[in-house]
Amino acid sequence: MRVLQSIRMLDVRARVLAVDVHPLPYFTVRIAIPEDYPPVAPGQFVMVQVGNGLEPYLRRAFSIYDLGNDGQVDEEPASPARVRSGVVAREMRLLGKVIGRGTGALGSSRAGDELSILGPLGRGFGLRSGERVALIAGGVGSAALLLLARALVGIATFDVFYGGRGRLDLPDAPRFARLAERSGGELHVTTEDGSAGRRGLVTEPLTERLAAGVYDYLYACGPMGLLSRLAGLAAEYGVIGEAALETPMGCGYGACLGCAVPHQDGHYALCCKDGPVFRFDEVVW
Amino acid sequence: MRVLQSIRMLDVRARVLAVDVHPLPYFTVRIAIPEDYPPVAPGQFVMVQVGNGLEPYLRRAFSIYDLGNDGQVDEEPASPARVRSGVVAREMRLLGKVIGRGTGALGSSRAGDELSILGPLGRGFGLRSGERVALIAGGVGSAALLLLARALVGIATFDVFYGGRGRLDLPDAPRFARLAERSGGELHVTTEDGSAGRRGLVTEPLTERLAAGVYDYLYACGPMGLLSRLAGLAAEYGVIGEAALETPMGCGYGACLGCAVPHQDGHYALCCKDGPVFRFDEVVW
Amino acid sequence: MTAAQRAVDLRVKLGALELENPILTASGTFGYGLEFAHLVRLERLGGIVTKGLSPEPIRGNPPPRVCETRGGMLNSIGLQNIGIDRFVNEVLPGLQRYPAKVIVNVFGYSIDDYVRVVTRAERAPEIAALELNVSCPNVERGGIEFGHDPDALHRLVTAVRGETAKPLIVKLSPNVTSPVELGLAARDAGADILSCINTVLGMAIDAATRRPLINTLRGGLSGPAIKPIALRIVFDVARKVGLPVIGIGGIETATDVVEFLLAGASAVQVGTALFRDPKTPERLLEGVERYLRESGTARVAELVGALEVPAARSSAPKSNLAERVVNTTRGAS
Amino acid sequence: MTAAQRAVDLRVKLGALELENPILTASGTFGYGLEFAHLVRLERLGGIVTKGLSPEPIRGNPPPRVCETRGGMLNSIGLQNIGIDRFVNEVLPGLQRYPAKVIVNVFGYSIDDYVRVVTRAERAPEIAALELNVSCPNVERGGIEFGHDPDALHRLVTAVRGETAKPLIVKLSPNVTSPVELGLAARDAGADILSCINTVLGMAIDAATRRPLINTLRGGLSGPAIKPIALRIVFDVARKVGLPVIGIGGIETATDVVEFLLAGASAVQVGTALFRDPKTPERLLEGVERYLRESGTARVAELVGALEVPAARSSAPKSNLAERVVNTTRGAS
Ligand SMILES: Cc1cc2nc3c(=O)[nH]c(=O)nc-3n(C[C@H](O)[C@H](O)[C@H](O)COP(=O)(O)OP(=O)(O)OC[C@H]3O[C@@H](n4cnc5c(N)ncnc54)[C@H](O)[C@@H]3O)c2cc1C
Ligand SMILES: Cc1cc2nc3c(=O)[nH]c(=O)nc-3n(C[C@H](O)[C@H](O)[C@H](O)COP(=O)(O)OP(=O)(O)OC[C@H]3O[C@@H](n4cnc5c(N)ncnc54)[C@H](O)[C@@H]3O)c2cc1C
Ligand SMILES: Cc1cc2nc3c(=O)[nH]c(=O)nc-3n(C[C@H](O)[C@H](O)[C@H](O)COP(=O)(O)O)c2cc1C
Ligand SMILES: Cc1cc2nc3c(=O)[nH]c(=O)nc-3n(C[C@H](O)[C@H](O)[C@H](O)COP(=O)(O)O)c2cc1C
Ligand code: FES
Ligand code: FES
Repeated sequence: MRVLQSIRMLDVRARVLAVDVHPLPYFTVRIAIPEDYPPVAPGQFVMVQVGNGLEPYLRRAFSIYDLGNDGQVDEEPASPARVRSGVVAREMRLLGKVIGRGTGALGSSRAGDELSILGPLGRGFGLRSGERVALIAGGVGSAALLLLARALVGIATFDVFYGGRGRLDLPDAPRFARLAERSGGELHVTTEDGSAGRRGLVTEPLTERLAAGVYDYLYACGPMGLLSRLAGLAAEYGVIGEAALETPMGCGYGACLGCAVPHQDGHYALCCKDGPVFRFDEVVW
Repeated sequence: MRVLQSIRMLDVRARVLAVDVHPLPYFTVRIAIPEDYPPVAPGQFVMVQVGNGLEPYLRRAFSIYDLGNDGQVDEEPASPARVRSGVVAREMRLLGKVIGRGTGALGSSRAGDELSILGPLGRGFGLRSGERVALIAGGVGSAALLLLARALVGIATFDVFYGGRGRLDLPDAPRFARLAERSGGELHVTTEDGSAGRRGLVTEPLTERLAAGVYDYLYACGPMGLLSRLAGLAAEYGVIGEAALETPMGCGYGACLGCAVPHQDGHYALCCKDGPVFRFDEVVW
Repeated sequence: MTAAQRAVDLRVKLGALELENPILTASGTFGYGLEFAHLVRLERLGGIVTKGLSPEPIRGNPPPRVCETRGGMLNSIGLQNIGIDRFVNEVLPGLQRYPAKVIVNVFGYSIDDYVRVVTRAERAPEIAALELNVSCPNVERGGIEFGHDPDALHRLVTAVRGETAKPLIVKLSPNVTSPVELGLAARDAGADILSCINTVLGMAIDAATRRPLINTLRGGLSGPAIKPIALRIVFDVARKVGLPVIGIGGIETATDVVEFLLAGASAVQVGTALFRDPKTPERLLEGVERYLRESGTARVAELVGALEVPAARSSAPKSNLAERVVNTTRGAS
Repeated sequence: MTAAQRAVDLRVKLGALELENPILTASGTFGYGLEFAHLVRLERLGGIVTKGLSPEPIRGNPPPRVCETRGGMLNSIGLQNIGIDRFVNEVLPGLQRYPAKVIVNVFGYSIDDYVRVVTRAERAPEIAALELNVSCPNVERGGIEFGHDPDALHRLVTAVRGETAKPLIVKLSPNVTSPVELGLAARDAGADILSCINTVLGMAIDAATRRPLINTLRGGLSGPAIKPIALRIVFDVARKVGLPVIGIGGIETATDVVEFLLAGASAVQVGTALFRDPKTPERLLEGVERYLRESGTARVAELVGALEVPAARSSAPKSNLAERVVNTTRGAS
């Protein structure tokens, strides 16, 4: 427990530029953020409040999916923003999947609506350079990995393993394919129903390559079941790595102690402060 | 207590055609209602639900302010609706004053929004023909009197006494002036700040004419303080009449017993079922 | 046959009280039932619980009697009612037309009050069951509510039990340290069914006028705000008392109904939600049918108490810190 | 001078505890205070109540620990904390910079636990007051909460009182039949101030998975949903116990603060609202200042207990029906 670490975050009221609905339940919200927004590490997240009503009441956590300038998001990490009056200085994107009240409210916000965005929060992924790494995304878990992929291009070669129930659960496969190729790696798509890529679970192509000793490091985000299987695979094949976890959160900034993650040390770590990114071997899965 | 009276009302999901904002806090909501909407007596009301959120939770009561056809509201009672496909068959108007959550939510609804409208509810005004009557409106109380004025044109001569704090609290003075004139009467405006009409309370010009024995009958709607003073005046000058009351309401249709009005009989009457229109001499003011 | 076509069995049995479906209207929120035949398909109701009835008509409390709170409402109606005689003579005959079971809610300020209502109701075969509202000050015992005092409750239920062969429901108050203790007292005195919960004592104030929003200062809180409290009490009472339970409190959606059934309720009552949407019971019934179909559950009764309570996580970290306090099934923290 | 310029006096005095303004953060919702210096203007707080502290660090409950409910949330953190020693050594020095009074929230599973924390805290002059969280199972008495049992509470408060000269606050549980009875027990044992309320016991279930949403099944309900319950208890306790009261429960707006003051609280604590908006205390303070100015009230202390309780309406109809039940100050109906 890091008791005294003080939190560096802003609570900004930010305007929705647009909501792009992919085949539902997926959507991307594009948000105007101040030009001097603090630096963001891949894997960090924001707590979003939609409206002032009682439902949803608590904010909801969303990975910072992408960042860009002047309404343009490109494949490379964003260059410093040019300030122009009347023009969007910087843009933050969130990738959402409608589950319940919170994601539903965000997904049905409209251009011009104001959101309250608390962030950037938590500890992001560490960047490994010069290695061969794998990014494993289960469904909307891809939201935590896009900025990472952008940051790794040029410093590491990576393959992306991207799995979902069906074709529609892979809303950003094309971008991951381009980024992986630019890094010298490739995208492996799996779907449980076989509607895109290989039929089966994302762990299957990964296991083959782990067995072949291809990777030095794994980065993952997805449902807890997937992450826990990946932790097992990592241990089995002697590979290390990190995963971005999701837990229910009361506050997202270390105030409520609601987001406990059982830690190998014997204590409960906080997902929002000590995470959401943990080493596979830190967590009691 | 009329125990067994069964309630004739519809719960219709109706679309907002437009919201006309008068100088705030007043607004008129125009709502498309089915062509076969039940007949409405002046003074009846509807319970309106805006959205499905927790705030406001209970529906709010609004007098049925006006009714019309094909998006046209005229000075006379509406002629039977002509059904045209794609065209508004009938229109209901509500006059609102923003007070808190419920009126705020209704006032900020937009064209195309769906409202849930339960009604028509309650017991309306009795129509007196061939007499000289006075309509007394305090502020947004005018909402309960417009349909009455329209219905009285041609069957009675009436003066309208319309009072508010200031000029902006009389959003529909011109219509009342026209209607009163067509009936052979006139509009008397009072404002507390003197910004329109005579400075003072609406009871002042009324009292002069009551003293002169002009009226056979009074119709009133407004704040409880005003109604109770009117009841006193009516008794003093030996005139009878009716007032539309407002009480907090849980349901609006007789289910909660929340809208008690102390009755001269010794029991509590229900504002939503036995009222909202009561004879002055029925109520313990 | 597709899932959508499969028939599901909505019937529930609470001891001798058999209902066509588990959705009832709660006392005090649906009048005497018949007034709303125009608006609600009464034939789709499992049962109707009447407004609380006393031996004589009661006039009720002065206004204001209701106000909205965040996520709920307060009421202090003061038990206004037409009295058991008028109910039996004027209302009951009309209700016979519908298959919904008629349950008479009974209250009083003394044991004798309750007994008088019950003996009158006992003679009316159209009344399927009795529900005792015990959140009333007991004038014989200094105004302490029957439902707050296990001894008084035991005496009351014993006296009523002696007068009726109908299923006897006791409606528990949430405003006590241990609803289970009161439930046990009611059971031991012969109650057949427990209904949980009545309203939660609350208060609301208008900051502008500096006055209370309810004439009697305090009122009963109901609506979505109280649902977690109701679920907790239903769960505890169902597990520890061993009588069939009717869940009440903040129910507004079919999912809410399922949650109460999983927690241990055999049926539910809907109250405040009716004020907002009089068609709530029909909507809930359709939603519950859909849930059953989609989850491949043939009978609604299978849901009752089917909550899966996880064993303490085997993956919980081992630690030498204050081991005794881990996994306490407690609230505040 | 316009109304907007007039200075208002925000100071409040709760016996020996004097605060710059009546807005405090509630225990367990603002960590140890210092972590958020970056986000919140700590100098605008009347006081900070720490997360509950025990003699030794406590690991807390397994997840899930929190979930949202309609108009509120449930939590079951399991009192995870760093222990009083680390707090005094590592956190307290940093808090000294701010004028906000530091109040240490204390809990334990035995009287000895409480006494150990209090004796350690007593030696730290930077600690302005102690607040006892008595919603903990008393392991010496079969797990019944201290705050549910007047005798146990009296013994606990007596023991703690003997160890401290600091203002002693006892935080009452709402989950009892009579909070007033517990408040009287605390007063008689030497408490200086009562804070009301701790969370309300509740439960939440996921109908899809058929599992509880909180690992320990039951959790503490907080947020706007509980405000009417908190107001009622503050009103009753302030009137009947005669100690200064701190109001807690669902406070999110300046109007909420005013309502609690009118009901009898001399100060308030803000909890769950911080999760949604960490700047809540500043916002409330500005709003209260505005309310005072606009209503021509010079000192916030004038609001305390200033609720106007209407006499029974003289205009109420006369009636021979059940006169004794009119105007009962009761809830359910
Ligand atoms: C660090 C972090 C990053 C996240 N990033 C994303 C993202 O980029 N895109 C995205 O679509 N979703 C993301 N989530 C999940 C998201 O925060 C929502 O909470 C979740 O999808 C359900 O919210 P809801 O209101 O739609 O559902 P509801 O069913 O209404 O949620 C009810 C409650 O359960 C909690 N809950 C339910 N599922 C989850 C979950 N998977 N994680 C956390 N809390 C949950 C909610 O916070 C809420 O309190 C992230 C969660 C965390 C913790
Ligand atoms: C029969 C009837 C007809 C009405 N007609 C109109 C109309 O045509 N136009 C209009 O603007 N308003 C009308 N009102 C008042 C309206 O229903 C609102 O309740 C009231 O203006 C305040 O609601 P709010 O949500 O904005 O305020 P809030 O302060 O949020 O209301 C809080 C609670 O107090 C109750 N309340 C507060 N003031 C009143 C009041 N004057 N009457 C009833 N309940 C109140 C509300 O219903 C609600 O439960 C009518 C009320 C009744 C009973
Ligand atoms: C306006 C109103 C009147 C009520 N009257 C009674 C009553 O007469 N007898 C009774 O046992 N419960 C009464 N109740 C309590 C309800 O039956 C129910 O227990 C409570 O409202 C919780 O359910 P809900 O949240 O669905 O409303 C009343 C509740 C309300 C809101
Ligand atoms: C996440 C969380 C943790 C809490 N921890 C404590 C605690 O350690 N000690 C305590 O006395 N109260 C604790 N409480 C109760 C609060 O201090 C407060 O009494 C309650 O939440 C009601 O206020 P609110 O509605 O403003 O949150 C906690 C509440 C929450 C939500
Ligand atoms: S979510 Fe509140 S501490 Fe992590
Ligand atoms: S408002 Fe419910 S009975 Fe009149």
